Amino acid sequence: MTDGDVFLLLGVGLAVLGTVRLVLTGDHLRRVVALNVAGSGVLMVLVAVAYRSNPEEPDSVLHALVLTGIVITVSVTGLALAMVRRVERDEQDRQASHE
Amino acid sequence: MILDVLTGLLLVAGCAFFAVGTLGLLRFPDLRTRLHALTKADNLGLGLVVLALVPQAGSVAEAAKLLLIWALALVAAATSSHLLGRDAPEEQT
Amino acid sequence: MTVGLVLDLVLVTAVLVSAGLALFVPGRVASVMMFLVFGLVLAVVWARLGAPDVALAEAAIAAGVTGALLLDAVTERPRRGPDRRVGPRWLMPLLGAVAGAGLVVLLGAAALQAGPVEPGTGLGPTVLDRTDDSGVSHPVTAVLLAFRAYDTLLEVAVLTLAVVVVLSLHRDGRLETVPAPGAASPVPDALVRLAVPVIVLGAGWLLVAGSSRPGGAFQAGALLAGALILLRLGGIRLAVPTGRWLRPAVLVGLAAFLTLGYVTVALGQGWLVLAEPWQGTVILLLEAVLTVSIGACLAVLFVAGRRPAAGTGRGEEP
Amino acid sequence: MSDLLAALVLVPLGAAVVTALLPARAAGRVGLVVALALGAGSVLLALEVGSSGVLEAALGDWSIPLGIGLRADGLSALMVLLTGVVGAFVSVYASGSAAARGGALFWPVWLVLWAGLNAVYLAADLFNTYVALELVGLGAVGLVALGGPAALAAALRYLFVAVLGSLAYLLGVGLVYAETATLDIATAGQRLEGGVVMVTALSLMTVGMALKTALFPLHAWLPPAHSGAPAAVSPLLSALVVKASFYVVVRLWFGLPGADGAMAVATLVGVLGAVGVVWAAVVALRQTHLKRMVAYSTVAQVGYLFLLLPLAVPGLAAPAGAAEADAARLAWSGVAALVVAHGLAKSAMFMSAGTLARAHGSDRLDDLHGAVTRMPAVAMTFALSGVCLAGLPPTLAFVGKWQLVQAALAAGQWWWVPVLLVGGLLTFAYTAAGLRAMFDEPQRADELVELRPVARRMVVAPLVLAVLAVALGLRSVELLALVEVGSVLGSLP
Repeated sequence: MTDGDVFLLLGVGLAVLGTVRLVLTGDHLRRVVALNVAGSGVLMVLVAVAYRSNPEEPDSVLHALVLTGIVITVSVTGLALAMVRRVERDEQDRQASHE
Repeated sequence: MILDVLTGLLLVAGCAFFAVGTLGLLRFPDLRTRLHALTKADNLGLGLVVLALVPQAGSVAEAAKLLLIWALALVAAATSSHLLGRDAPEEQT
Repeated sequence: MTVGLVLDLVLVTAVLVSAGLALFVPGRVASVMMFLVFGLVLAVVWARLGAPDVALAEAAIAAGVTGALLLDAVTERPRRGPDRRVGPRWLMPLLGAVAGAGLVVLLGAAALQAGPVEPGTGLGPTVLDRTDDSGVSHPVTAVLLAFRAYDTLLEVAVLTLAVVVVLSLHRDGRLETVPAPGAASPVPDALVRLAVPVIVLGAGWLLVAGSSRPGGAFQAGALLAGALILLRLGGIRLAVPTGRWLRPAVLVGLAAFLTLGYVTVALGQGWLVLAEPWQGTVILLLEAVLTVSIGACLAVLFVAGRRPAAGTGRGEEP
Repeated sequence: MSDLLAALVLVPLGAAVVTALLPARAAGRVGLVVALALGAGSVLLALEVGSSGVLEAALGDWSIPLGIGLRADGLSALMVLLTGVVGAFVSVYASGSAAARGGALFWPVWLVLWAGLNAVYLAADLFNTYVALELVGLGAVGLVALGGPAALAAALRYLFVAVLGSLAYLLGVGLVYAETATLDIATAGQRLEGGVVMVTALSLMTVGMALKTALFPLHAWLPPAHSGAPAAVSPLLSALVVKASFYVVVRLWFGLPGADGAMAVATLVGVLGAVGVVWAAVVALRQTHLKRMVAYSTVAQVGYLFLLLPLAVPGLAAPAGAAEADAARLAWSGVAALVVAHGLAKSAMFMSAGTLARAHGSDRLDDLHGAVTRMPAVAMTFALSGVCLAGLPPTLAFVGKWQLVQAALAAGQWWWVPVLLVGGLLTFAYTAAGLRAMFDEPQRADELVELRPVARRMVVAPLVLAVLAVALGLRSVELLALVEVGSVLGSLP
């Protein structure tokens, strides 16, 4: 069990945990949270791989990729949340117009 | 050498305050008392930890940054606890 | 090494507990709160794994802006509508748990075995010794803005596209109808007046530090977005550009990157080829424009999610 | 000439920025002009690759392992050509009516999506493909969301599926990088040796891409998204966006070595594709709405494409002259023909369905009675594209299916042949179901709804594409020669 292995497994665990929760829940907002957790898990695997390759000088290419991954995750989260809020507002209006 | 001892002592004191703050959070009945416990104890704890790290800081700039962190944390904690305390008069379930 | 081991175990349990709670705790508000904790603990994990840039980005972008977006969404609708789940309540979680456990074992085993052909031949070493002829001295920034500049260009396009799509959800696409109520209390205004200058200063420092130390356009942009959101919450409407200036502010980053590409190919050297003398300055200029654009993009994502003023922004499409 | 590669990605991005800033009317004109220019550019690239072989470029002048390489071999040139031609025709169709576009921001989002598609096809770098796939995913979700509040829930589900697929792919890239310490597909191919890590990474990436391509059990998100989208968006999604993730699967399975170690995964994917072909066609038969039927047809046709894996993967390791090698080459060119045929025919079918729905006010089959007399050209387009999808001679799809049948027999996997035949029959069946609704005379006079006027270009563009899909069947030699360029399986004997 070399130095970065525990975080590698933690990353895989987070990715699977987030994916399972995203697939199972019906609540859109919770899905956005699960998506972020899964994304962080995958990025943790990347950083752990960078760390394991050379603990003193971690691989800076992977760090740049993870930075790109974080920015993409926040863009997706911003879009998903805007759509979730709009969908739930429309749902509420439809229920309101039924009563 | 004295600096290391000082750092150790301050760290322990800081962590003690954090522990007290968390204890307050768990034990106190309603929101406002919890806020009281948290803002006071934790901020003091953070201050002590920062003071503990200041002698270990490599340069004066680093020490200044540490103190800046503490100042900002103080301001943020004050504002958020004010907003929480003001906006939630009845018990938050 | 045992102290390191203890630290690792504490960190791993903190991440697992906060992630588990963020995913499975009953209430929505509690879930978002735990997600914020998860974001901060994650920043510590990145620092532990020797990735300061990623730790900065995690704290500023993932825990900062994403946290603000989620909190704003959850305060609008703290309770969820009736659950449309069908079937026994215990079946799906059980299936999920079994499948998840199997996946973790399988992927974990594969990941642990994955080791480079001969250790130390990663792309990292080649980047380190080629960094100095990229115009900047910090390897991560060199990779982001010199070696793999095309990746970063597409990534800025992803962020800009997300904002454009969010704007297309609004009736007028200008966000003028989104109200900006002040906090109607002196204390947050005091915070805004005190914290915003410090944050903007910090963003500027991060931007300039990016060429020699961990930092750069993305972290600085996220910090700037935080400042803009604080101003907007403090009731200052024009902090986040709406109306005529909205789209130029959002698109300026991508436009600058593309113009750089067009200019370099027009000069005949090929796409995104930066000549020797003025590499560093061009990269810094580009990062400055990117910081402003990313700050505007993230702030617009925050404002665009909010409910437009009644009667104007809902339902019918333009 | 290698500047053309990056131009095919950076020009549409620049045009998207311009159209986002311009007012709606000017944006429409600029969008249309740029679309036609891109169509010409992709034809130019196809001719260039056809004549002078594989084109490569390193961006920013950094050599491959450090920088990012762009690479256009036969298959990518063919996909860029398909995107160019279908994209240009659909842009002409979209310029016909604002309702078909769904919203003022159609042009910027569509041009960014186009840039993303070209970026996927030209990328020679694993992580660059991930960023390009995200661009395509978000662009497609944005276009579906233009369909108004009804399409928003479907767009949201599509977003979660697309991002989940990309994350699975990114995890696979992480494993490949851990093993080979490089992101360039060609270099990774040389350093990798088949093993547990390689098979796991390949399966992860395949699952991720299968999610985005709506392969059979993972397809539930596609019908509501593609049928809810505006009239001009559905053809783009079904004909082009779905192909990008399939292209990545092909690039991985034939780029990374040791893929024959993962034969079990390839066969599973083939079986799922075959089940998808039959099941989705049966569901399409029972649909009451035209656009949803066409969307289920996409799920069925995607099943055919994944038959490539079980047929061609054994050929990778086989010696040159062996039966498996012939089967692999036949399957490779057969699926390439099917990809182009589906792209042309499906976009024509979705555009004609959109025009019918727009004219009659709804796409319910019972509301389309008498459409054949009142809108003959559109009905003919629908029929022609149906014939092509069913794979009847002389269409291009027939060429593709015939080569797949030959490949199945050469590889000794005869069980794919009945799937191909039954699939073709069922495709013809649900096209006939659609046509029967149009041929029926409206029983009551009041049922004869007043037709909304439709711009001429919205009738002509799909017709030309449908005719092209059929005519290409006769002239498919050049296409199949193009797809052989730089292919790892070598060229047909």
